[in-house]
Amino acid sequence: MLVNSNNLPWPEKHRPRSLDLIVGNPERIQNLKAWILSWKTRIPEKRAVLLIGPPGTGKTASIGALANDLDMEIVEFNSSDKRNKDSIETLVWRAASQQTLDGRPRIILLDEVDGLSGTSDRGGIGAIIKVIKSSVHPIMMTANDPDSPRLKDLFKICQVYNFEPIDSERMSEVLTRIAKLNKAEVSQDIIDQIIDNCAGDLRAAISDLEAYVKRGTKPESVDSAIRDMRRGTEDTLRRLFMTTDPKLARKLLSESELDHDSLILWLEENIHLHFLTPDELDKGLDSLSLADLSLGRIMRNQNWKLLAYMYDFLAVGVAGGRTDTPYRKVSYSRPTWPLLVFQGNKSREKRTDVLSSLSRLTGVSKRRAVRTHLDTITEIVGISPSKTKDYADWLGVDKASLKKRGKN
Amino acid sequence: MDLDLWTEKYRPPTLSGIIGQESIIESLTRFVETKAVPHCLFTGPPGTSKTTAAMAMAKDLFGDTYERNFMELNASDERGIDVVRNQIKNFARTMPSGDAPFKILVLDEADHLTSDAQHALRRTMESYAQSCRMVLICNYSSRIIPPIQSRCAIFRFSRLDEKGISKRLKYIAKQEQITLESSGVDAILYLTEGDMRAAINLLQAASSTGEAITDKIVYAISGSASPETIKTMLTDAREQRHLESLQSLRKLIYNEGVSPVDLVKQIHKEIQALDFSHSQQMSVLEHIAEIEFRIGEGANGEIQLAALLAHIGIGSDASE
Amino acid sequence: MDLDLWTEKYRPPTLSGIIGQESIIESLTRFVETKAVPHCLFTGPPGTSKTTAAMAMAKDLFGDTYERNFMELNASDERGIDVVRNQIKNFARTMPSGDAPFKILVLDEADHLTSDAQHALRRTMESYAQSCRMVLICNYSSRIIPPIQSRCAIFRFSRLDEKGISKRLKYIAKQEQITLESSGVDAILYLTEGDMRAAINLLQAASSTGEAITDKIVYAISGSASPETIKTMLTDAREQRHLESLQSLRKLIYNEGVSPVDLVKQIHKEIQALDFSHSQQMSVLEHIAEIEFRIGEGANGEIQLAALLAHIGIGSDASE
Amino acid sequence: MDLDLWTEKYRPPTLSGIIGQESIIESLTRFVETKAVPHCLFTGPPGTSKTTAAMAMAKDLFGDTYERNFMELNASDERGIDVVRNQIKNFARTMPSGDAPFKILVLDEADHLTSDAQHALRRTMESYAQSCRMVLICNYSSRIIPPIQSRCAIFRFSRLDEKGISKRLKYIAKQEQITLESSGVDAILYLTEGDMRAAINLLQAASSTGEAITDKIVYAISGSASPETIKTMLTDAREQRHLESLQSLRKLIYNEGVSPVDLVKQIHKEIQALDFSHSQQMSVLEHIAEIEFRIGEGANGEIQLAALLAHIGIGSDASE
Amino acid sequence: MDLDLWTEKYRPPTLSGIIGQESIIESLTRFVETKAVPHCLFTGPPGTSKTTAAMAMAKDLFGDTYERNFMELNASDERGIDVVRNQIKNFARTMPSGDAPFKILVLDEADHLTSDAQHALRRTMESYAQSCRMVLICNYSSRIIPPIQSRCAIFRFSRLDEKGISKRLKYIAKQEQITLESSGVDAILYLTEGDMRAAINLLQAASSTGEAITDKIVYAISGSASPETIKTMLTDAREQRHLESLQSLRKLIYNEGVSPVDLVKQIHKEIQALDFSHSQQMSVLEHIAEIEFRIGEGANGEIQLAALLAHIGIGSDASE
Repeated sequence: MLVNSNNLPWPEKHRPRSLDLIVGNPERIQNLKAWILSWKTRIPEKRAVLLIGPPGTGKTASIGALANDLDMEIVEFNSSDKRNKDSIETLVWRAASQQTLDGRPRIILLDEVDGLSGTSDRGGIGAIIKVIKSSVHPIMMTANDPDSPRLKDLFKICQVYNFEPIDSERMSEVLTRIAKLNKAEVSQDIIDQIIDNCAGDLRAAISDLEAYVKRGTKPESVDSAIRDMRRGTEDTLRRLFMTTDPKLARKLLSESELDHDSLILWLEENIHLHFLTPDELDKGLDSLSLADLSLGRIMRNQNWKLLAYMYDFLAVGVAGGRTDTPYRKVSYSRPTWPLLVFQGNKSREKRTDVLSSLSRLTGVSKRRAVRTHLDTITEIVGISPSKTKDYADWLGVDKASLKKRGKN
Repeated sequence: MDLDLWTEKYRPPTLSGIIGQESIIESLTRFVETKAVPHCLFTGPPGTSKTTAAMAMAKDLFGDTYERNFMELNASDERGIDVVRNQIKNFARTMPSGDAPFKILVLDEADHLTSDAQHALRRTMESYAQSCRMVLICNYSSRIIPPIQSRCAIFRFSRLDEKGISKRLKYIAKQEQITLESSGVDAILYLTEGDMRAAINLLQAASSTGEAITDKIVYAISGSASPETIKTMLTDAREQRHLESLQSLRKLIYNEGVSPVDLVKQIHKEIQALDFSHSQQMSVLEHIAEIEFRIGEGANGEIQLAALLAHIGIGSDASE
Repeated sequence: MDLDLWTEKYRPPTLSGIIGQESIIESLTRFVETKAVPHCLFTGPPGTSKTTAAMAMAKDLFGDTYERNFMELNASDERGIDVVRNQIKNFARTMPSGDAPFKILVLDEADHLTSDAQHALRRTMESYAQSCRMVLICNYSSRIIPPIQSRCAIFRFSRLDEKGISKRLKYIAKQEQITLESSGVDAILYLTEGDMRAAINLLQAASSTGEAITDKIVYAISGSASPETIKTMLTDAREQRHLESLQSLRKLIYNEGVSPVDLVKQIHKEIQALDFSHSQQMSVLEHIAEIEFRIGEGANGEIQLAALLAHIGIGSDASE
Repeated sequence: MDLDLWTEKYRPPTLSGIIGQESIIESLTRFVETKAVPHCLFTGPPGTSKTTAAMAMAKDLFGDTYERNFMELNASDERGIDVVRNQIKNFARTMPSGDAPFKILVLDEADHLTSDAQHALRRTMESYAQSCRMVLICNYSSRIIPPIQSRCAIFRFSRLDEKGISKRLKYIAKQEQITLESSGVDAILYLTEGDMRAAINLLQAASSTGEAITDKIVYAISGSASPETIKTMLTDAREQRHLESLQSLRKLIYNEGVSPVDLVKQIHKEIQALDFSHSQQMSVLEHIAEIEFRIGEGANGEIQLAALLAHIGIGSDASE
Repeated sequence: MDLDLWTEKYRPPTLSGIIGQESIIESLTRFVETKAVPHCLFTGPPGTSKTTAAMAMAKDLFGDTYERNFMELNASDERGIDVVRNQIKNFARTMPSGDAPFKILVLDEADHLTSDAQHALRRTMESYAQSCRMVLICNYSSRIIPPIQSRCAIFRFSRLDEKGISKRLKYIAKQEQITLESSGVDAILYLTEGDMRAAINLLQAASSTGEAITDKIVYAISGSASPETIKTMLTDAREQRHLESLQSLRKLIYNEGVSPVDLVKQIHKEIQALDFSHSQQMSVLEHIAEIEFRIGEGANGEIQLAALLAHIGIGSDASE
């Protein structure tokens, strides 16, 4: 088959081949380049860099462009590959410790290191650190989530570059250029709408531009989704709190892109901004608590018929609950209670391995071992992580299963 | 007797046959024409032709080589990281067959993939974009991690409107040479709430009576109460004509054979049309939810529903 | 002692002998006359002659070859897909015996089949439609998957009226030469609520005492309280003769051996006949439902019922 | 230590030795005299001599050949259809030994058999009626399927009165040469509520302390609170000495090891003996039921009971 | 590194080393002296040295042959009849080793055995009484069937007093060479409420910080909130500083990792110490019970607690 880049998705088709085409984060990219160039003279103190930033800000693209400009070979390991201790110690280690055949300089790209799987990529981070310490090639890594616990140990031995969302002006330049290259006429108004929807994610903006251009007729506005989940959510909340009509509220909830778990959390976090009297607050939270009870029963018995009621409690309780306080414009905050912890609490944690081995070693039942032993052990390893391995070995379990829930 | 399932018999084989979702279909059609399909994310409530659209697009695009270039996976079966690293990757990286420009992989219920698996998917989408395009299907896009959303054109499917379904039902009725009264259409629309497949199934069941299809037949066939009966029962309850309302209840359960579970659902639907005060509505909802829960746990339908009617009768003053 | 089950002994052997359900019997008779029976779905509450009708139709149709061309299966015995795969298929695929145009298979409690098994059943219905017609029997048709519904003629059996049952009971009593007082008939009708099978069973059990059958005997045999006892207990509770009402409760549970679950059902029935104020009745109905649920979940019958009586005593002013 | 169970050791070997249930014993004696025993259904609360009566009847009837002609099975051990198919059938079909006219099979806790197993049992009862008579024992006859009920003579055992039990306890104490104070007897009667077996078991457990049996010993051994402790706790709660009442609660749970479930039952019993106002008593009874249910569902006993005490403290004015 | 759990390391090896439970220890010591041990039932709350006492008695009795003549089993993991039938029987029927007069089998959490399994156990206890004595350990003796109770010497362990535990903690601290402040001791006592094992566990966890053990460290370690934080949160709620109270709640749950269930228990404890009006306190206690129940049903703790805080805000007038 001929490689026909014409039908490639635009984000791929227009992937920048040279640093000149990269927009945003100019100083960081200059620094990156300088770091790479320094390898020509001697191996620098930090043999790896870590590029952190939201999707579509040019992290991987910069590395690709850099390699292209400097004629370097890229060896990539990403989340679609198995990246546990073994495969890193063999495959990545080989790539990082051996010279290339043709003598071309090489970049090791470890993409999406925050995406290492907790179960299937066990021991991956430790192995990466080991490889970095003795690599003869520059190692470049990318990640989205600066708070990911998997990155903590990497921070110490990497040069970290934080990539910011691309500003609208730069985005606009790129979109206009791409439209032109594809011989498409797109008004500045549409481009602005796309940019507005994408919150600094250039790749998403290019996707949206492609979808818009390819739809044939040219409507006045972009009807694609609001990409920025947060903005979409704030919009839902605003309209939900504005109305006092349960029917409208129900409709708003059913059209929301938020799943039920997130919805409850967002409402709980922000309800007090609109329900100012103690009475309203009591009633409003009571509705939330009923919704939450329904959700709990759904999870317990998988009786999904109850889901409709959960939405009702939210619709009627929230929309109808504001009886005294007039509507006012406020700014909402993101739930402080992370979704994963919330869901983790619901699905009973699978600590069976630990518990059965504790129960075997101590003669206490699994049911009781949590209180009698496990809590103590998780506390101890929480305070002195160095002891984790010893306890894990003693119990014959994975270290991660001794981590305390709720904290990371 | 007709032994074909009408939902299969009348499934649109091409994009042009799909009802509703006009602007989305238009875009997908353009994708087919230009033979350039981006990665897509189809999101929307159940039963809104998301999967059908994905399959129709692939058929339109591939024609004869459809079988070899198309794969559908359901993520709710295997939701871990391995399915991405093995099955999906293997399909994605091999070259398309025949003169197809690329393959298409449909991942149904993608929001059921674990977060690890979603992470593993994102680079696969880029690396093998040359040979394979993905269509991810989900109910809530918020369950899809942002890096994947960023790689997709997002299409939001909305509930089908009654006009579209109604038109389709009439078309099928005509093909099948059955008499479909407009009251029958309304009843089917009421009961199936924008779910095309359910609507067609119900039409077929109603047609088996051999009579002209009226609302009465539809409600009887589906084992449902007519909205009017429910409304009357609820109004009686609210206006403290207790005896009448309890009699309606018993008639529904024991003579018309409506199951208590279905009754709760219908009451839940109708209650919203009654003009209860806010606190009254909340209290009734609380009770309905409780009763639905209890019946699910095995409690007696008649006793529980009688309590609900009683509660409605007591009114908002004595709300719990 | 008589060892035959009267429900079998007095089961009408022909369609013409069936009590009630006139329009259904008419349709079935026409099927027999034309020797053209579609797949059928019989739905309705227990004891409304569904199985009897199916057997009678088969007997009328097959005459002498009935034994060889008819099979009855109960889906709740061996739920799941295997019963369909094996037993049903084996029966369905062999040719009818004698000059029968087809065989008839009755599947009782078909709504207890899992959805998978129902889908398998649907395929069997299609494949062997030539040689075998199915009669599916269930309580609620909404639990049967739509593809099966759409293949069946649906017949909805309703509760029998008291006159019909009463006549039948008296007929049996005469045949069996037992004395059946009219108070006995009333008690049986009260307890069985339009369920013919239950009524005949209860008559037979009562007859085993060898005495004339009065209401007293019927209540004692069935382990039920007489409506009067219940009424007295409830009235005592309402008029705050709390001690008396609790004593009645204990007597019913510990001396007369009425199970708490049955007591709740009887109270539910009686409360509507008492001259309680409207709001009081409503509030009691709500509580009954609560208590029915709790006892079903394993709570202590005496404690829960005592709470109900207490609630009645508190009166309508202090409703929850 | 004495390893015999007193309930066995002191089980009356003949019908004439049984306490209470006079009219039933009379009927059974007549069966023995005429050597004509029908299938029987013994129903009633635990510890009302049902099994004893069945065994005594068999002993009176068979004399020396008792061992060979009598079998006792417990249906709750191995519920389900197989126990019926095999064990019962094997026993029932062989001829009676010696000059016994038939064998007797006692099936304890027959209401724990599944409905299927009961139907199988019914057929066995019919087939081997010549050689074997069944005595089915259960708590509630309404859980036995009607076809079995109609084949049995039904005997309803009620709770024994205190005098009879008290006499029996004293007799045993004398035989065993233990000192049984009258306060001890009262405590046993209070805790076992007409259940003879429980009373004798408790007596034996209390005797193992080797001391004279007083109420204190009985309450301690049974893990129950004394009625006085409960009363004090409740009165404290009512008079808003909240702290004291909570302390009593904790002491009962944590020091005396009374389980929260048992505490609820005891509170239920005691509340009626206190001089609370009528409405207060009623409202507390309602709350007790709520809490009994919650604890049964797994809620924390201390928290739930504290709420109950709190409720009592709020007083009747502010009932929920 | 020291991997031993201190609860094991400092478990007293002899009866004389056990703290508290004096009269029980005295009895057990006499058993050892006379080499005559009956079957025993040890009952009482967790952490009251029941298992320790059983093991110490066996060690004192058997000396060197302890390992061979002693077995500990936990009944709760593999409940049911089989564990009893096999493991216990196998141990019980072989002869004691060395010059031991019999073996000792400890069955922990015996109250989790099903009733069937307990009956099987009773037979085993009888059959092998010569070669093996059982010590059954449970929280509530009322969950042990009476026939077993009457075969056992019953010992009721109560919560340990603070002095004893405090002494033990200081002893261990000295052995382990850690600094234990008196505020630390108090905090441990407050949190563990007479549960020795919990106290020692907490001490060990706190010691792993390597710092001197103060109350602050103890609360941080235990995943419990300090009483002050809870008080502040409740007072904020009462005085309608909703945001502040909510923030405290989130901090407790999310940052300090206190589980909602534990929080409910602690609020329950603290609320009584606050200067809320009596009726307010009561109303909160009732709400807590409701919330505790809902969390047990699967609801999310934080939302339920937030609702509780809001409820406290509306003051005592508007009690439910």
